[in-house]
This record gives sequence, C-alpha cells and structure tokens, in this order.
Amino acid sequence: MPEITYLEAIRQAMWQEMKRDDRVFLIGEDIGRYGGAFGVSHGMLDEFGPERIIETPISEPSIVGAAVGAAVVDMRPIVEIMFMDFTLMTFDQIANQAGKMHYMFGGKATVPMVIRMPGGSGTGAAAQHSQSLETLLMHMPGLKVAVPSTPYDAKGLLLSAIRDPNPVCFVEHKLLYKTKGEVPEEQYTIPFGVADIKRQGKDLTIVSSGIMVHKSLAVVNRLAEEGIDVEVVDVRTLKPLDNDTIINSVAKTGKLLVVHEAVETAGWAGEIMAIVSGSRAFDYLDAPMRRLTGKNVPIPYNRQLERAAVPQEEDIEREVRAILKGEY
Amino acid sequence: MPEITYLEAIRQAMWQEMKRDDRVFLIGEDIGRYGGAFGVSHGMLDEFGPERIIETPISEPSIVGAAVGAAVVDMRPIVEIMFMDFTLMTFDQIANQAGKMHYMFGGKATVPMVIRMPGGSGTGAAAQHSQSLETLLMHMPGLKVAVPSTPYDAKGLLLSAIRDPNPVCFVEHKLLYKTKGEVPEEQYTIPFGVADIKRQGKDLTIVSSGIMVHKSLAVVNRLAEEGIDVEVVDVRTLKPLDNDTIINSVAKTGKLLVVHEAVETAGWAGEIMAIVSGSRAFDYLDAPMRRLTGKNVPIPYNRQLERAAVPQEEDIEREVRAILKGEY
Amino acid sequence: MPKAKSKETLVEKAARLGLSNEDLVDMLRTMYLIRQFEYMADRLYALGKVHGTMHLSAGQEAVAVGISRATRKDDYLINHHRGHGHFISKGADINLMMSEFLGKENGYCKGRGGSMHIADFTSNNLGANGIVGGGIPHSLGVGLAIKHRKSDALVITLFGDGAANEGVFHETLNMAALWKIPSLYVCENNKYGMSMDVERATAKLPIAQRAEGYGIPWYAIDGNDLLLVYETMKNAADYIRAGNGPVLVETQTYRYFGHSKSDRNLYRSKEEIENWRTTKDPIMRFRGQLVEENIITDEFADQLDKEGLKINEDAVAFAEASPEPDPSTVTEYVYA
Amino acid sequence: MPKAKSKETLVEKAARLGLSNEDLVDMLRTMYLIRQFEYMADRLYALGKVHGTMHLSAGQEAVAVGISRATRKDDYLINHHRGHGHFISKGADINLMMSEFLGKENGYCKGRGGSMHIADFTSNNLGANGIVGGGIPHSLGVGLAIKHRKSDALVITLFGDGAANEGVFHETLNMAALWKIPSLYVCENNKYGMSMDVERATAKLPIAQRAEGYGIPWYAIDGNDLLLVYETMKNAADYIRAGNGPVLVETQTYRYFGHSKSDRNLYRSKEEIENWRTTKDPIMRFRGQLVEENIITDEFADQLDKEGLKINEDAVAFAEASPEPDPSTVTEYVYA
Ligand SMILES: Cc1ncc(C[n+]2csc(CCOP(=O)(O)OP(=O)(O)O)c2C)c(N)n1
Ligand SMILES: Cc1ncc(C[n+]2csc(CCOP(=O)(O)OP(=O)(O)O)c2C)c(N)n1
Ligand SMILES: [Mg+2]
Ligand SMILES: [Mg+2]
Repeated sequence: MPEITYLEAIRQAMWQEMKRDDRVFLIGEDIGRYGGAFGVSHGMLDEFGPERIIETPISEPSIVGAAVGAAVVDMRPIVEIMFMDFTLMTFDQIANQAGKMHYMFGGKATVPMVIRMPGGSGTGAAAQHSQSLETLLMHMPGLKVAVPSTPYDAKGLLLSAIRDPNPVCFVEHKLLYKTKGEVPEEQYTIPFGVADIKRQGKDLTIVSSGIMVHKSLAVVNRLAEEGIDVEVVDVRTLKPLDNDTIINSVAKTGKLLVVHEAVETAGWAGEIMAIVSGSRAFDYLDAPMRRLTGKNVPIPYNRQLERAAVPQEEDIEREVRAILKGEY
Repeated sequence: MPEITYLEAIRQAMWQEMKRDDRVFLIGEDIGRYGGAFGVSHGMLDEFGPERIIETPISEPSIVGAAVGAAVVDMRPIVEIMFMDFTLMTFDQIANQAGKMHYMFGGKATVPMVIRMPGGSGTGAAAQHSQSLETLLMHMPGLKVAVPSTPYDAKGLLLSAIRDPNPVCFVEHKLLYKTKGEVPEEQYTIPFGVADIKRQGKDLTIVSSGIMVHKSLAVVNRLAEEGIDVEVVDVRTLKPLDNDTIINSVAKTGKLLVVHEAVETAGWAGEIMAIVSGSRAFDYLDAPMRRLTGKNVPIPYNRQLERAAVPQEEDIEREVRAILKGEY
Repeated sequence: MPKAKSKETLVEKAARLGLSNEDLVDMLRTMYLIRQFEYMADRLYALGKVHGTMHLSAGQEAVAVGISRATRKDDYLINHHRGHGHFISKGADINLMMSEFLGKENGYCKGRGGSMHIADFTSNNLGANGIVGGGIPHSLGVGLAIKHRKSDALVITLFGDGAANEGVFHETLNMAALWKIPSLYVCENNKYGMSMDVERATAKLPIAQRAEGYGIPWYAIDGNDLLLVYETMKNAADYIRAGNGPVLVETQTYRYFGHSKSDRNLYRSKEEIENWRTTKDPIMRFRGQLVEENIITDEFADQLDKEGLKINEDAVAFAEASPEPDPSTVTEYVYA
Repeated sequence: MPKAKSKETLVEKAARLGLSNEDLVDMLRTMYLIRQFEYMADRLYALGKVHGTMHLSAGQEAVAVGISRATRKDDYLINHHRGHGHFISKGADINLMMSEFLGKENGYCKGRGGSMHIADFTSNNLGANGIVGGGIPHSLGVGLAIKHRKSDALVITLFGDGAANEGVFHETLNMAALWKIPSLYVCENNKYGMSMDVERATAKLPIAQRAEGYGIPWYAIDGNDLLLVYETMKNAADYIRAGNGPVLVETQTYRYFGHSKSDRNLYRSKEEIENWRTTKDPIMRFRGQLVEENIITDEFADQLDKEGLKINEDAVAFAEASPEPDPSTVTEYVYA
C-alpha cells in the first residue's frame, strides 16, 4: 500500500470524489493557486478549474452560507475554513442554519456539506489560530464531527463525510498534515460512529482523538516495555460517538483517562465520563475517571508556554502512572 | 423587602449601576422605546437618553465588537443580544476577541463588559429562538458565565457582572422574566463562583441552574412529603463554578443528578461529573452519576414536542426515584 | 429597463406587460388570500390557539404577488421571517400552511417549524428563516447550483430593511456580483426593523443604493403599486436570466400589524398606520383601479375577499382536525 | 480638502503642510527603522529563531509613517495583523517589540501575543489582531468612549483590502456614519489578501468607493507617496475632529515579502514585485526627493538606514538576553 501523508490523504479523498460526483466542489479562501494555507488543495485548481475550486473573498459567514444554499439544492460542497478558529465567525450558519434545517423543515430538507477546518496548537500561531473547538460543534444538534488521527482514517472518514446527507465538521490537526501512513489508492469509506482501538490493552483505557492519539501511543508503547498494558481508543468521530467501544473498553480495564487538546472546562472529556457513568462500565470502575486536557487558557505564542498549555507525552505518562498506582 | 419580578430585578441592577457609574451604558436592538424584545429596558431611554441607551441597527457581530472596543478603553458596556441564539453570530467577537484579549496582551488589556442574553425554550419560538447555549460560552477561556434563577440572584449577579473586569455572559431565562421574589431596593453583589444550596437534603444532590432549579424544587418539595430528602444546588455561575459546594454536597449524599435544559451531548452536566470524578466525592458515590438534560434536538415549534424536548417535572421526579431505588 | 408611463391606464399597462384580465383578477384574488391568512393568523393568536410567534405581512401583499407573478414556478425562493405572503403567492397549499402554523403533524414541516420556518422543497421554496439575514448568503450556493446545471432559473432572495444591516448582506452582494450569481435580491422595506425606523438604522437611503458599491443594478420602488412591482421584477428577472448577474430591488411598503405578537406599537403613531391603510393600501389601490376601469365590479371584488376568507376558514377546520405530532417522535428528523 | 498641486516641489509642499526639514528627515528615519525591523524579522525567521508566523510590511512604510505623523499621540490605534510599521511609527520601543516577536517575558505582551498581537495600552495602541477585520467594529466602542469623554481624540482603524470584504466592515461603517463616530478608517490596499488579487475579491474598485453607500467621505490615494498620505490623513483627521463623523481612506501600496512565512509567491510574478521595488518604493521615492532638493545628502540617507539597522540589531541583542516566560505561569492572565 502506498505511504502518503495525512495532507495527501485528504486531498486524494476530495480529488477522487470530485472525479466521481460532479456535484462536489471545494470553496474557501486561497485554495486555488496558493493551494490553501496548508497546501491541502495544491494542484486541484489546475485539475478542476475555477468553477469547482471556488476561491472566495475573506467573508467566512457567507462562505459557509453559500455552502448551505448549495447543499439544500443537492450540491455537495466542501468548505475549507482556513483555521478552525475562524469557524467562530460562522456559527450562525453552521449551527443555526446547516444543523437545524433538516429538523425545522420536518425532515424535508437535507444539507449534505462538509466543513474542513485545521485545528490545534503547536505552530506558534497564538490564541486566534490554535484552538481546538470540536466540543462546541459536538454540542450542536444536527452536526456530525470527525477528528481523524491518521492518513488512512482521514481519507476514509472524509469520503464518508462528503457522501453523508448531513453537515459534517471535519477537523484536521495542523501538526498531523505531514505525518505518513499507508493509504489504499482506491476509494473506501470509514463509517461514522465507529471508534478504532489503536492499541489493545487491559490495564487502563485512554480515550482520545487526533494528535493526542499519537502522543498517547508513544507513551503507551514505551510503558509496554515495563509490562504496563494500556488500551488506546481513537474515537475517530466525536459525533456520532461510539459509546459501545468506549464502554466495553472501560468495563474491561476498569480505568479511564480521556486525553484531549481542547481546554478542560466543558471539554468533551466530560461527555465521555457521562457516558461511562450512565453505562454498565461504571460498576467496573476501580479508579476515578480522569481527564488530561488543554489548560483553560488561550494558546500563548511563546513556544514553552504553548507546550505547557496542552498535554505532552510526559504529562500523559505521569497521569497513566498515577492512575495505575492508585494515586487518585 | 419588596417583591419584584426577575425582569424588574435585572432592570433595577442596570438602572442603579448606570446612576452610580456614568461609564455604564446599554447597547442593543430595540432597547429604546420598545424596551427590548422582552421589555427589560422599558423606561430606561426616558431616564438615560439615547447616548446611554444605544439602539443599533441589526448587526450583532459589530454590536458586540463595539462593546469590546468601549470596554478596552475603560467604559462599562452592557450588550443586550435579543435572543441567546443570535450570539452564535457574534462568537468571534465574544470568544476570539473579548475572551482572549487579556491573555494575548500579557495582562495589559481588560475587557469589562456584560452580554445579556435571554435563552431557553417554552415560548413556541422554535429552533432558532429557544436554545440554551451556556455550555459553549463556558468552554471559552476568558469568559465568565452567570445563569441566575431568581430575582434576588439576578440583581446581585448582574451587579457583580457589570463591575467585573472581565467579559461576562449573563444568561436570562425567558420563562423566568415574570417570576417574582424578594429583592432589596439597595445595591448588593453576589460573588461569582459561589453556588447557592436552594434546598438542603441528604439523599441525593441535584445540581442545576436557571429554570431547572425551579422545576427541581417543585419536585423535591413534593417528594419531601414522602420523606425523600433531596439537596438542590443552584450553581448560579457556570464559570467560575463552585466546585467545593458541589463536591461537598455529593460527598454528603453519595448521589448526583445534574439537570439542565441545554442539549445532552457535550452539555455541562459532563463537566460536573468530571469535577466530581476528579474529587474526593467520587469515593462517596453509591450510585452512578446521572444527568437529565434537553434532548439532542433543535427545539421544535409544536407545544407538546417542545415540552418533550426539555426536562419537565415528571422527568425529574422519575429520575430521582429511579436513582434512589437503585435502578441504575 | 423601460419605465411605466404615468399617464398609462391600467388596461394599457396590463396589455403592455402581457397580463390578461384574468391575470389581473387572479393577482387581486391572491392578495386577498394573503390578507385573509394574516387576519386569520391574528385572530387565532387572539383566541389563544397559537403557541409561538408570527410575523404578519398584511399591507405588503403587492410585493409578494408582484414577485411571484413576474417569476417562474421553478425559480427558487429564499424567504424571510415575514414570509407568509410570498409562500402563498408562490402557490402554497393553505391547508398545509395553516396546519404548520398551528403546529400540526400534517403541516408543511410536520409542526416542527411553525410560522418562522415554513418551507416546501418540492416547489423550490427553500424556507423562511428566523435569523434576520440568515438566508441571504444561501443565495450564493443556490446560484452556483443553477449555474452548474446550466439552468436559467433564478433565486429570489428576500429580506427586510433591517436585515440589510447584517454583515452577510455585504459579503453576499460582493460575491454575487463577482460571480454573476442569478439572484433577484429583494429588500422589503416596510419602514421598520421591529421598532427601529429605517431612517435611524440606515446611514443613507434608499437602501438599494448600496448595490452601487458592488456595481449591481438597483431600483427603489413603491412596493404597494402592484403592477410597478410586477414590471420591475419582470425586467430584473429577464436581465438576470440573460446571465448578467444579480439585481437588487427595494420595495417600499408597510406592515399594519405589530412586528410580532409582543409589539405594542409604541414606536409609531396610530395616524401613521391609518394613513398607510387608508391612502396607500396595495389591495385597495389595485382593486380601485380594476373597478374604475371596469375590469371587475365592487361586488366581485368583495366576492374575492370572501373567497379568501372562506379558504382560510376551511384551512383552520382542516388544521384543527389534523393530528398533533406524537411527542415520542421528538428526536426524529435531527439527521437525514 | 485641498489637493496637492502636482508641480509643487517637496520643499514647497512641506512648507504648505507645516513640516520642517527635521520633520521630513525624521519621517525618512522612521521608514528606515520599520524596513530594517521587517528585514530583521525575516532574517530571524530564516535563522530558525522565530516560532510562529509574522506578516511583514516592507513596502508599505509610507502609510504607517504618514498616518502617525498626521495624527496625535493620544489618538487611538486599532491595528491589524500586518501592523509592525504602524506600531513602530506610533513610537513603540523596538526592544520591547523585538522581545515580543521572539516570545520573551519582557516583550510588550510578555511573550503571550507575538507578532500578531502586539499592543501597548499605555500609548493608546489597542493592539494588532489575528482575525481579519476583527478590530474594525472595536472602533465604534472606542469612538463612543471618546464622545462620552468629550475628547477630540480620534481612533485610527486599520485593515487590508481583504478585510474590507468581511461583514463587520459593512456593519461598522453603517453605524459609524449613523453615530458620527470619530474614526479614521484606513484600508491598506496592498493588492492582495494573502494570495487573492484585490480585483478578484472586490466587485468594484476602488474599495473606498463603498463608503459612498453610507454617505461617508472617502479617498483612494497612492499609499507610497508619503506626503500625499500625510496630507490626506491630516485633512481627514481635521474633518473628523471637527465632529463630522468618519472618513475612509484607501492607501494603495504593496508588500514585498510573502503574505506570511508559508508563502511561495505563486500568485504573483517576480517582475511585478521587482517593478514595485524599483519604481514605486516609498522610501526610495521620498529619499530621492530629499536628496534632489538638497535637504539631505545620499550619505546621510545611508546613515539613517544604518541607524535603523543598528537599533534593530541592538533590539535583537536585548531580546535574546531577555528571559523566557516561565512555563509554570501559563495559566496567568486569563482573567483580570
Ligand atoms: C439575527 C437576528 N437578529 C435579531 C432578530 C430579531 N428580529 C426578528 S425580526 C426583526 C426585525 C427585522 O426587520 P426587517 O429586516 O426590516 O424585517 P421586518 O420584520 O420589518 O419584515 C428582528 C430584530 C432575529 N430574528 N435575528
Ligand atoms: C477571519 C480571518 N480569515 C482569514 C484569515 C487568514 N488571513 C490572515 S491575513 C489574510 C489576508 C488578509 O488580507 P488583507 O486584509 O488584504 O491584509 P494583508 O495581509 O494584505 O495586509 C488572511 C486570509 C484570518 N487571519 N482571519
Ligand atoms: Mg422591516
Ligand atoms: Mg492586502
């Protein structure tokens, strides 16, 4: 199987689906000659032309609004919002319009659209270009939310997203764009709501997503040498969430650590805990459920501060050891 | 002590503070002659004139932006956003600007502003005029969030909010506007981050806010006749949250039910559970933590559907009984 | 765009515009139907039969009827919150509308939407919107789809004088001009955005002159003159269909009822309302012309009015006999 | 507003504008200081010393210097992401700026903000903004505060050609006109919004003509002609200070570096950049005039350039010697 980057996997998914379905188009800022701020759509303008790679003025609310309009009349728009942070300008269109139309109109409208958005910190881009806002999107009825961690998942989930009749928020992590993995050349889909156990284990369950899956795996693989056996569940989609896989894993290990980059307060770790608490797994818990998350701060510019603002491998390791030692 | 409505208490807080501090002004749509969509500012135009009761065109993002600008140069703006739902148009200004300035600028800017916003369902206003979005605001660093349930709390919290050097989102519930309670004529403040135990009890802890506090109390007072003794904690502010009061209560009762109107998925009940799970109270739990919340739906128009979308007294009663019977 | 000559009789004008007497009568009929719907809505509300709010368009009927007559069935409609009239004149089934208004299962949106969210995707009515200005940018995507399909349909994008102050108005007009989006933008200026007088909310009038900044052709017209609305919309539609890009038309009109159910009309005088009602009413004016030029009799006009009432009374009966949605279905229709 | 006569010599023009020779020299000095800061920033980035992005304004110096000279120290500045030049010409301490750029504890924002978020509230510099257009509406509130205090200060609100397509531009201009907000709106049109040519992003040019729709006076000028910028801003500022409400000035200029660190300049030609550099450069032009009219010598001009470099070199030394923020303080400054 060819090894390609996460970025290439996303481009490949769009490219192939645009070839297959002429209703699919890409719309956003600087996605043409420039290839998008991160280069994801590089080359697509030449292939598909300006009518399907639609470059816009800097007008985020109406870019998303344009996609909503196209979707309700049966097109398949993919919006690229340059940084996830800017989706905050478009929440009316995302949440009040795209997310609610199917319901408000009694099931008679469908809004098949995808909004791609690079999130996360680590590039020194500071408070307005580094957020992890997936929890906000997850809270809004009518939306789906994907948070792929690998090139393979990115391609398969994006294909599902484009074909989904609902609005899907597709969260890409900036630091993952250059990571590599095996990805089949042909089209394949990964269903939403199916978590992936990236590593089996029996001592503790880590539930995570995106880049934190990689950090967790790095730690866990090291700990394995000491005989510590941690399971890493990659949710892959936050909405719908694969409750069963999470519940089964926690029922098996009896211990839960949720790791996410988003800030702690009202972040989605709480949702995982609520699900576990409301399930049979609660009875199997032999330690308090824990979360390790971004701190409750805007992301700072300075590199050391920026690192300190979100979970690092050493934090994950410390947390896992503490839980296993029964320190909580 | 005079009995006044929740609405009058809010008006009184603004009125008195505007008399005391000429930097305070009110800005929003239809807040003048019309008195605001719910009549909260009725009479204030005559008292304070159009320079301090500033009626705007329908331009929500820039209304909030105007307040941010005024706040950083030491004014004390109070924004009225007509329905909480419309704050979604202003999330860039609320979260990226107001919430982050103090941090981004290394502590050198302060943003003393209040955004008042009526939330909640129950008036048949359907999906775009009935939301409970406090969890979104709670997730954003730099913001504070108040959710008063009584006229007394509303006045005291609003006064604190206006005097707070940080941006405060002040969530009013439409159905509470006409409810009455005793409110001192003189100025007083209620500190943020101090929950109020609206009813002491030893069998179970309900953590709630706003209108759900009233629904919970109605149920609990009835159940008391059967000897069931439930404690009702009104958080009053969601951010900061009074962790101690919640933890102590749960440690005492061993059982937790969080009741909120906001939709379930990634709603703030999860945050309460995460706090309890990360505290000494976890060891005292003798039943799984539960939540009773709005369903994961846009609010429907039809009255019966609308009722079915959010917790009603009968739901609370059923849930309390089930927990106490050990059915979970 | 040729301007109507002021000396023209109604008959001459109709002939020039290709409208038969039947067409004219039908236009009056539809205006009455709309007005009676709004009156009925108000009455139902007063009777406590409506749980929810509504925004009535009585007084603005000529805009709705003029637009729908000047455009095609397959043209898309992006409606706004004060949208009953547009919906009716595009051919909605009054029974299903009334059912929706009363929140019934067989309403257009199965009782989930209500007055502010009526839509009928089968007739290209893409729905009303509770967010002021919320539908404006949708026009861009609908327009892109139309272009993609090489259709000559257009999209009618409605909004009020107040909505024109939302940022999406600006963003959308800019992109619509750049991309030659086939959208007929119609600003229904009824003098108020809720309680806010358009003169206090808009730095420069007419609103439509803002189109200039994007190189978009614009018109600001008397929205209570039915045939002027018709003619302007017809010409604009032709221009747009020919691939020239968008047009913005401001129709100056007036609403008689309060903004919504909670309005006490403190911001305008009784005299102002009465003056519009008695001297500028679109139905009265059009009816007067039809009678004056002997196209119909007064009695026949009254008849049309009564017909409108009857259809609405029947619709109420239909709606009241319709089932309530089953509360246990509350979680349906969140996802497709 | 009197227009500069084209035949005027620099000396004559300066005299008419009340600028002494010292002033002129100082303006050139500041332009060099800015340019050297931008060069230094670019160099530091290339050396791997910068963790983060930056938006350099080399080529646009005349706009920054013209504005700051034409306005007062106590006027407020709402800056945008490409804001180094404005910050420097308003009188920033280069040491503290460089420290901020390198993320150090003694930077203007204690290393929390970086290039995109430099602010200095003590000098009424209300900060740069990472959100395109994000600062535009702040002008309304600052203006209201100025009016509340009955001050005759004004607020300078900067944004790019790209930012003028955000909805807040429209909303803000409308309210600014309605409320006679004392804001000098300056659109720095450097021909691109990232990679988007202004002609592909803007339905009608010049951008400033959009002000017409709100009844706001506007100018679209050569932003690389320092004294023209100065004169236009001075006149606009006088007009605003007199209580007449806002003015919009578009300054047409050019940036030499890529949009930000990740730019490969695929969207413009080397020739285009070279053409601007060699024929329209604001420093070159102004320096040329000063030398031609014997106000300074070439050697002296070189000297100013070197001084600018030296100040920036010293600033780098200062910044490098400055402490890093302590990671354990990461949760400070979230709340006041
Ligand atoms: C974004 C948003 N802001 C405010 C409102 C509340 N609101 C509903 S209608 C309305 C007035 C709209 O005025 P206009 O656009 O002129 O339409 P009209 O009601 O006059 O038909 C307002 C303020 C809303 N629904 N959405
Ligand atoms: C809301 C928002 N959208 C997009 C961006 C990404 N971005 C940063 S600068 C820029 C171009 C801005 O163009 P312009 O306003 O002309 O300013 P210039 O960079 O040319 O100085 C873009 C698209 C952003 N930071 N914020
Ligand atoms: Mg109106
Ligand atoms: Mg630019």
